[in-house]
Amino acid sequence: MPATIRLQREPFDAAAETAVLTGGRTDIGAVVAFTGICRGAEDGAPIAALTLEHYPGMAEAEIARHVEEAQSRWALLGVTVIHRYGRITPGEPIVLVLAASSHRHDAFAAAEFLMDYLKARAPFWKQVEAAGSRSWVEAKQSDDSATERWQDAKPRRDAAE
Amino acid sequence: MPATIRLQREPFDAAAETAVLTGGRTDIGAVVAFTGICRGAEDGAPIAALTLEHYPGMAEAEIARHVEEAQSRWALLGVTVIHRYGRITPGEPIVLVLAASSHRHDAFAAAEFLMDYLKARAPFWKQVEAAGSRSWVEAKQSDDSATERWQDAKPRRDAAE
Amino acid sequence: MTEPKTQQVKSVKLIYFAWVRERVGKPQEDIDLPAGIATVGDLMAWLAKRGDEYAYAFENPKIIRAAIDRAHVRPDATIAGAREIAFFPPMTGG
Amino acid sequence: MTEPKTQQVKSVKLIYFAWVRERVGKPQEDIDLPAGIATVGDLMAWLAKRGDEYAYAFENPKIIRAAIDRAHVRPDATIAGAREIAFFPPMTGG
Repeated sequence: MPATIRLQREPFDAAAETAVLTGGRTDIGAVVAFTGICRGAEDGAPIAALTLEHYPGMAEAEIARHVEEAQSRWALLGVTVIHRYGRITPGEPIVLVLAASSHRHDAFAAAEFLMDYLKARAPFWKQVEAAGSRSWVEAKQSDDSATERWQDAKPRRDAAE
Repeated sequence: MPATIRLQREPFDAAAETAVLTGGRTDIGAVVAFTGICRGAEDGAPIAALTLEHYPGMAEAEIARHVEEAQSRWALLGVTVIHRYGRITPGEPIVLVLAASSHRHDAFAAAEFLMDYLKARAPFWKQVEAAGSRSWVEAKQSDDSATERWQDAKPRRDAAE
Repeated sequence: MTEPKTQQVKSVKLIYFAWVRERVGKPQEDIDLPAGIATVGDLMAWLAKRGDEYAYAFENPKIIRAAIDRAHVRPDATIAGAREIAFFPPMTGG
Repeated sequence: MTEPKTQQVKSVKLIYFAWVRERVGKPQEDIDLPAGIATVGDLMAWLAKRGDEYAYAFENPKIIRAAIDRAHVRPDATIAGAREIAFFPPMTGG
């Protein structure tokens, strides 16, 4: 199953990535695309930008591990994960997850699983730039909880298609 | 909250629709885009095309009702639903659901809820054209089950953000 | 003292979709509802007796869905006041 | 008959990210691991005694995450055989 994993400074083109994933194929019935976008405020205070730091080598490996996990849990026909690093201003995209399947439930579940894991396990750190000062974004307990819910969940392949 | 609901014969441009939904805004942190695509085979047998019939007037009203339901359940910042009718060949898109929110869980839940309802409740009927013959697609019990799971679910706004 | 009952002839638009439409042989029609037809289920039973094409379309009313004035209803829904009643197979959109 | 123990000096690469990197004041360094440091937790306790910047970085080891050779590990993970050990705050990607 084709999987594209990329870390890059540059913005990405979700439509072009979707075309790469689905082009020339007639077995895909469902594509879920998640785009994470830099918001203009963090906890109510306006921000100028986010700077994303990452652990080169480990970030790719962690994402690849979770893509394989998703492939083993759901009947996927294609996965793309693109995560940006560097300085990103409000309104710009940060992360793209595409999951393609014959049927919608597998595509939805895989995309949400991958996003939950990216949030809690992929080695990226966000620094907020606001009014001339910089501060690190604190991890949310809710992101850990979101990850935990997948650990006991039985594979959804058995669920309604 | 802006909602776009459209029924049309023509293909749609998911990227352009996403740009309309998010353009110039910095409050949106997550966009989930679901695209349903015409597959080249139905139950293992190759098909030439699908023809979608719909109930004009009722289809729009049913979709609008469920968009309102989604808006009341989750903190959405924008919703788009586009459903095609007429003749659609394998590889072509059939349906697009976009859900935008500050946070990913609301966007994922709303998009999946809307797709489950479109499958089971929106008045569309698919006819398969294969090897010169035509037949109507039978509804799947699993699509009714997928809809039922939302009926007892408590609103996810209370869940981890 | 009983008043003579006036015959209530009520006209309603029927619409058919997918294989219900194909079997009936027309997409829609206006009919005069006879007395004694109270529910959607009654209407399907009455329609089934109107001819072979209707008998075929409504031979298994349990699998036919209905809408009154563009909202889904169950077979026991009353049709009083309805202007448009639609019959169709289970939906297969999305 | 006991053999004399040879001193095992093992070099390992340490990498720091986000505010751990800022507090330590460098992105990475190679260190010679002293004897008696068996786990990631031991290593953090030892690092915290290397100077004010390390004491600051590791003042609350419970909130610091670690990876050995690019895989997440818990504080009780053994560091035997590690070539690269990274310390960082909880992740905030996605």
